[in-house]
Amino acid sequence: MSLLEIDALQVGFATEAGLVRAVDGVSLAVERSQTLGLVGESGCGKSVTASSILRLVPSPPGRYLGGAVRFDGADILSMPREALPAIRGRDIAMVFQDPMTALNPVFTIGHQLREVLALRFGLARGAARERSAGMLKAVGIPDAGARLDQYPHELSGGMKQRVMIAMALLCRPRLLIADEPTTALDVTVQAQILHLVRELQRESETAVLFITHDMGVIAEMCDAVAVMYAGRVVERGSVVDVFERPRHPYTKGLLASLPRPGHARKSPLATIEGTVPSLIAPPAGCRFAARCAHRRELDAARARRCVEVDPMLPPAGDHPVACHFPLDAGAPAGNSA
Amino acid sequence: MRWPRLDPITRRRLQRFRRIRRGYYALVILLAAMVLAVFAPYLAESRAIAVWYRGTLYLPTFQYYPMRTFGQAPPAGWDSADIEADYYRLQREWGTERILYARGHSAAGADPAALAALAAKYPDRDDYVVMPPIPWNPYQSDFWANEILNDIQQALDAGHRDDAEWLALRDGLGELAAAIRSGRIDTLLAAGKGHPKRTLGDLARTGAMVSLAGLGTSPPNAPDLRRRHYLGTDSQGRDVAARLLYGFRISIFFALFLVLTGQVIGTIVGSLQGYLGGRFDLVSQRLIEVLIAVPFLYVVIVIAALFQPTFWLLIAILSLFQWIAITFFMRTEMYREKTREYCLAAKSYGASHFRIVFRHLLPNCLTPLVTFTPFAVVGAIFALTGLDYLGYGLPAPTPSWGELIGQALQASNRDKLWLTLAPFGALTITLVLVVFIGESVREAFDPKPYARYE
Amino acid sequence: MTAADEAPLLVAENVYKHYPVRGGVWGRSVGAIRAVDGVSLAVAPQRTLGLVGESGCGKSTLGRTLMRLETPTRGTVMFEGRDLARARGDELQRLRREIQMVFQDPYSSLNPRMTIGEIVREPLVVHAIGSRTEQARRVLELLGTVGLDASTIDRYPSEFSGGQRQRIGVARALALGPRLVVADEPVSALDVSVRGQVLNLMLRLQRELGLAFIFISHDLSVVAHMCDTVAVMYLGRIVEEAPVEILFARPAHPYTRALLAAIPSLDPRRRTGAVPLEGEVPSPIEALAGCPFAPRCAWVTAACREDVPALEPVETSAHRAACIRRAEVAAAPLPVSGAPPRAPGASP
Amino acid sequence: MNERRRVLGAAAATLAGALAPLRRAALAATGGAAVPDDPATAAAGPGASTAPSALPADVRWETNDDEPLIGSPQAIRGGTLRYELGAYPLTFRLMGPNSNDFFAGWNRLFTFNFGLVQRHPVTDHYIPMMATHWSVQEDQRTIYFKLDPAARFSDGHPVTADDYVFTWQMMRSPHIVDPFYNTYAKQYYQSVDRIDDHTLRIVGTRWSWRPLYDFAGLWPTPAHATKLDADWVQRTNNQFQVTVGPYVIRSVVRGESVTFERVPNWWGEGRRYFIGQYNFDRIVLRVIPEGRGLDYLRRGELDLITEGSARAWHEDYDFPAVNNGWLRRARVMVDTPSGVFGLHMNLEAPIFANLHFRKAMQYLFNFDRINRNLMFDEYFRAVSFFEGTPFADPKLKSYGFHPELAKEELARAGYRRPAELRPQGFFGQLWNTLHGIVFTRSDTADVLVDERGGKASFSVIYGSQGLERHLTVIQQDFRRAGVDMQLRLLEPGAAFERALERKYEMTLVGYTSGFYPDPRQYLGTEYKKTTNNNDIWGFGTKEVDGLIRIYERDPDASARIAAMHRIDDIVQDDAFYIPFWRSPFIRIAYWDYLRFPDFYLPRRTEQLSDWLVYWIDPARKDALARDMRDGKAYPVDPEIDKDYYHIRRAVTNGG
Repeated sequence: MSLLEIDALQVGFATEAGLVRAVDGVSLAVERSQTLGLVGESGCGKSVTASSILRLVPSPPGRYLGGAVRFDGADILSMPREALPAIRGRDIAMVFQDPMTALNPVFTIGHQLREVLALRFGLARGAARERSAGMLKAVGIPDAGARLDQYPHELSGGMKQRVMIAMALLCRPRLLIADEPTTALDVTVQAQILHLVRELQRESETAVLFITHDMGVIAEMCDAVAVMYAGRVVERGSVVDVFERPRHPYTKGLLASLPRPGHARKSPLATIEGTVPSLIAPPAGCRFAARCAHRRELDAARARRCVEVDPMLPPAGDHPVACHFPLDAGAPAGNSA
Repeated sequence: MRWPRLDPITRRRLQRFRRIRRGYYALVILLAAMVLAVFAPYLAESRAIAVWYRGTLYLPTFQYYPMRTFGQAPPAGWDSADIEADYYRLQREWGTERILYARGHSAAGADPAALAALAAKYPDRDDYVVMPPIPWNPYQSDFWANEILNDIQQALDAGHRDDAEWLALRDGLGELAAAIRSGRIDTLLAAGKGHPKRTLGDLARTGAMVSLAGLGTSPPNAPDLRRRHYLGTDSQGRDVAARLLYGFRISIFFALFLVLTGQVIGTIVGSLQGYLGGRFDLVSQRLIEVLIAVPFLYVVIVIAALFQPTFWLLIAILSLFQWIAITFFMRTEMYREKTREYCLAAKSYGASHFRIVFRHLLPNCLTPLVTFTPFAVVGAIFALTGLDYLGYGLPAPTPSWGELIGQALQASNRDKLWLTLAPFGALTITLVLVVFIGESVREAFDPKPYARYE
Repeated sequence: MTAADEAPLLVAENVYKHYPVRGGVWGRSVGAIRAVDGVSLAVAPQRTLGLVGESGCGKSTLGRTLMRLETPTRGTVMFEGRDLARARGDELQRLRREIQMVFQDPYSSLNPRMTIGEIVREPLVVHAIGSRTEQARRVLELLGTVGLDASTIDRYPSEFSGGQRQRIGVARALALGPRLVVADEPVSALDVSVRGQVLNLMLRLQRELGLAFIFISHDLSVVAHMCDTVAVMYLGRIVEEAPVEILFARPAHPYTRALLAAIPSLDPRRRTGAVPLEGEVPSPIEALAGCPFAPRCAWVTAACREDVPALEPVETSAHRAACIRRAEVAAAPLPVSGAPPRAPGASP
Repeated sequence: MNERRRVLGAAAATLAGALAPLRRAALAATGGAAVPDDPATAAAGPGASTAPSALPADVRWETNDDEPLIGSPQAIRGGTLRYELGAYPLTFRLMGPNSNDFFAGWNRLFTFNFGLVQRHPVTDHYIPMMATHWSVQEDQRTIYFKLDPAARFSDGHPVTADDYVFTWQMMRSPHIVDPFYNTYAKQYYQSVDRIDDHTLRIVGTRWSWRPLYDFAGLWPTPAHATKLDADWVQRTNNQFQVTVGPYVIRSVVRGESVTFERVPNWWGEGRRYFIGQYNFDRIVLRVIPEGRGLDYLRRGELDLITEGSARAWHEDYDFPAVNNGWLRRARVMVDTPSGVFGLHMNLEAPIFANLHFRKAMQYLFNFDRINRNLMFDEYFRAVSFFEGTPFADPKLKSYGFHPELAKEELARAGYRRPAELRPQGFFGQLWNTLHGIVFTRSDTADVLVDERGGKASFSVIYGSQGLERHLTVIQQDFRRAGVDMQLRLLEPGAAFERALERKYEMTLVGYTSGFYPDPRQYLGTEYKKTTNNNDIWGFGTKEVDGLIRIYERDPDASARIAAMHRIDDIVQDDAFYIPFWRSPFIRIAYWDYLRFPDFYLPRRTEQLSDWLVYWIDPARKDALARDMRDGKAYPVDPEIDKDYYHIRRAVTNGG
């Protein structure tokens, strides 16, 4: 049994135009001490999936339409509300994209860390302070003792994200959900944070669900990867498999559109034409079909199948893909030399 | 040139507003009421809309006709050439002629001489007056209950029974007229055990005659449909319905003008504060703080002591304070909006400040303006009502809700329910409508539902 | 083939942009943020100059200052011999036509209450170019140029995806027929899959219209793809400037090296592993003595803390770096194996 | 000095207590210059006390035991009277801050403020009170009094001449913090001296034909029980005073009630003019919210109330206790000065410079319509400038409401219908109509104009919203005649300031008046020249000045009265003052056991507390309780008006 299993999760948002099925049948599994990358472009449903794990989708307008999120075998979506605080923070911790707003500006860093400890472990003030300072040191914050008395606005973005990570790890969670934790940061700081997460994970054997839109970060961080498109997981596999032998045309297109070192300068870049389909009334067949370059090379009958029949992601396998006609295995992706 | 299409944000907001039934209907009702109020002179007015008199059509709305025109007898001491015809009385006088003519006609049978005499006696039986639904203007005191009973009483005391009956008929007191005709009135007025000879006023007060019951002798008088005082009269005998209607007209237009000037000034100042920022913002902000600290009621009282308050003067005074609130919203809105890149883009191709503020930024900053306007209207109506109530509003005898409320709250009028219900009801309905509109506008502009995290 | 071959289109010399830090009730100036601190650069016609650096390094401010969206505190910005930094009134309006800008956020750079047609026509209206019909024709032409259908003219920005909006932004920038376009992070808000569309469009326009670009970005791989010359900024200064191939192959400033090292590799088998740079960019409020990068620099020596190093040539005059150990740094092997970008026109 | 000014509140029932602060304001405004050019004033400055000397040898003592009794010999002593009080007293003092409120009427008149002599409330002749005898000297300002040797304070101390000297000292003291008394003592008294324990000499500041009225207004202050220092005001605020009258405050419930008890073995017992007065053993004054008196009376918690509201008088007294005759009502006609109250025209305002225009205003004032419809026909039209005093010219008739005469006067004043009113073209009419639709119908197109095109339009300033209903009705009649009257409500103080400064066109304010009017401060030429005095019209003529002199100086009473009647006529002929209403009555409602003399109240009664001539009949009280239980009705009094002195006839004759 995996540490976290997401099974056919469906989450919708009520809007004036109709029900947006932001997550429409996502299945995932995060193994113990593994890092799973969840990658996809904006609006593909990756953040909603992450929020659903902690039942943090705001309601209204959000609504769970189906599926299950099992942590250690227990379904989080169906457990009583009173049981949630025990899971949140203690078993599963979350780091958010924007460290600027995730900290309460009116309390000191120390106060906020201490509060977590007091709530979870009932730690006394002195002990909590000591533990907080230790954790800040662990996430690479110099002069940790003094930082405890500072307010969030006195820290830089990178420092704040470190504090967030420290806060997340304070309770030694078994699963850390990192929702685009480096998107708002500079490259050099991003490198520091990625390094930090990697180190911490190695030490504590925490499983990590790493959500990002940056393929580079996935390549850098993850053991396995799931690619999402329009509310669905379209491809899943080990990071090496997916990067080197993408089976879904979307994954391939995504990798190809990145300018890589060694790419001829000022030459046209590969792109994926078209736009993401509406999630209110998604197309009947493959959701990527309209944009799929691969489909255009197929004969008419097979191409019609793409439009008419919804390809499902096989539940098992090392490198499942939701495509009727997956790309040949073994062909290297991208244009790298 | 093609019609400018509404931009999608505005369109969506309008659609959303229309979908919020409550607010939409409230707006429709309020707008209808405002249109009606514009035509108040055709709804409540002492001048007739049309008079048909001896073969000629008269339109008193357009032309002043003295009493003499219609051969109407003036009140004692007045000259029928000087004062305007009393159209409502005219209507009732001619109606009485019709009744008496009909009675005489059936009595006369087929006697041609009697019929001719009858025709000569009632020459105006075929003349008509078309009155507005409320045949009263908001300024005239109608001391009907008192004066008419007095006149009839005098005629009775003097033994002029026919005159008394005629007066009773004219003023719609059918039961009294019948009693005078039949002589039952003598029994009713006779001195009895333990009480002296009664007067008609006593009959009215004590309910001895059903149709006179509830008819006080002095104003305020309770609603009386015969006299077409649908909501009764106030403590000066003026028609409450007419005063409500004209009071509404003044309040709502006052509020609209006030809010318009206030919002325009506030928007300009707030926009400039937000857009220009820096010194201008700092200095103007300090000035606004000074202005906020000024107690506005005192200013009004002081100015009212120096000048006669008028509609426009009050708007000017209140505008002095009205514009402040919106500047805060416009200022922050501008501060936020000016950092958006489209503003920078406009700058980059050389658009002037004026163009940036009014063509680009302002349309994106109107949310607070629109959402707060209905509430500002409520505030303005309240302000005028309050000032009128305190006596610092529009001078008497301007019809006003505040003044009516003042009357209703007087201890001596505690049991005059119509005086209390009418202005409070009108105020409540208007405010509820405006609040409905305001709520809906706010909801249409900011559809964020109430969300919570488990 | 370098920028020095031709007469430059735009030359900035010693440009400073300091923002006063205000305090107190009446907003007295109590200090200054040195956003741009003595920058000199030149942009050749039909070439692309890349400006890279981390957030707060002053690259956006520099871009805006070059456009005269900000007035420089000091220094000159000459556009074909005319001083943009001091121009006023009509002259400024004329110069504005020559330089236009593409903005970062396609969601906020288009006024949501104006139709596409109105947005693209605005610059023409402001500059009173052509009659109404001429303007309308020009708008259609521009939309065609950026690959948008004529039917989009009456629609509103909210009906378009990010990539399409950015193209509208480009069309607006082209309306006045500029010769230089400042693109401030034009693709960083776009999804990877559509990024290429905008970049390809810009490359095509450069080819077809002979535009020069100043391309501001924090994404080195995009810069490598788009630019001819790259200037690396740190704390308001240019610390290294070189033709793109040279910069990526032989970075002569430790900061450039760190930036390159921080790019995540796209190859999961070759993870960078090490942390390229400790610490963070310090506040640009007070001027430091010595090299501003010294506190974080792995190559730091005692001499570094004494003087601010000037931007000086490394091997060729086209490659300049502000580091006293530039020769050593340039010679050191790069930690990450990654081939430098190839010259344009080479087949992949 | 007895002129008291009032800013008129709502209706006729204005409480004297509420007016007291204004009385002081009047004093400050007029200064002490009531009679400025009297030689005697110049001779000796106030306060220059002459040494006490013996009585003149030829002193001729006067007294008066021949007047009718004030009370009724049938009165029964005993019982408790329960009456209402508008507000709990802020102080029990009679001088100093807050000493003039609802409560003061009771406190002053039967506990403390016992004068030396007193005007008989029916015959107006002086009768003894604290002094048994008095002697007015030829200079008409020196008066000797022989005090009643039996007089005692409530603590048993005898009353001596020193107590009067002390009162005068106290009046002049800064410690009492009372500018009114400070000024009064200075302006009226030159000296107050003790001759012996029971003989007093008072010297007034000037010659007067009414010296007792002017200079005998002192009462005894218990010098032995009073310590006058800077702390006096504070200390005595809530002190029960040692009194000389028949009652003394015995207990209070803070904020709720004050109880007076009769002084045991009171010294005045059996004195002729106290017979039938002060019949109750106890008087309980309860604080009752305004307008709620009737509710308390109905519940039997009060024995009687005075009804101030004409509406209530006509509409609210219709319940079984009234209809069964258990609760009785009386409107007792009294004859008191009504003051100057009405619409005033500023003679300095251009529009009112024209006498004919002023007369038109008089003719357009429809008092009857207002009285009949707004005031239940309860009030009487005031006619005279000296209404309610013997100086009012009885031959004077009111102008009456005569639009036809007004029309003539307006024509004489040069006002005519405006040209615009003649039939207009179609577009003119259309414009008028559209204008009328958008704006309210207060267009002034048909207002009369004079030769220079000036409109017959003016504003009337008033200070009380309660008067608005009367004014709007007046406005309607004016409007009908083509005269545009704009209403201008100001805060009461501001309205009165405007009047005093003559910054108005027309105003509606009022003054109360004393028993002897003081025409000089209203009509004297010297006040015409300056503003901020009581000559609010800017009136003053040589002729009236002469008449005022006669009134002030002439020893012959009939000459004085003739002069005043002439002034009254001149005021009416000049038409700058439209007298409004007067209310010469007190409306009372009381339980049947409360008994009144045949005359109910003496003729000169201003407030119910002035003369305590009523009493409780214990036998009837028991009977009433029984009959109410048994439902046995009493005959209802068919005549509510009680007019023993035929005051009504005098009043309506005038109106």
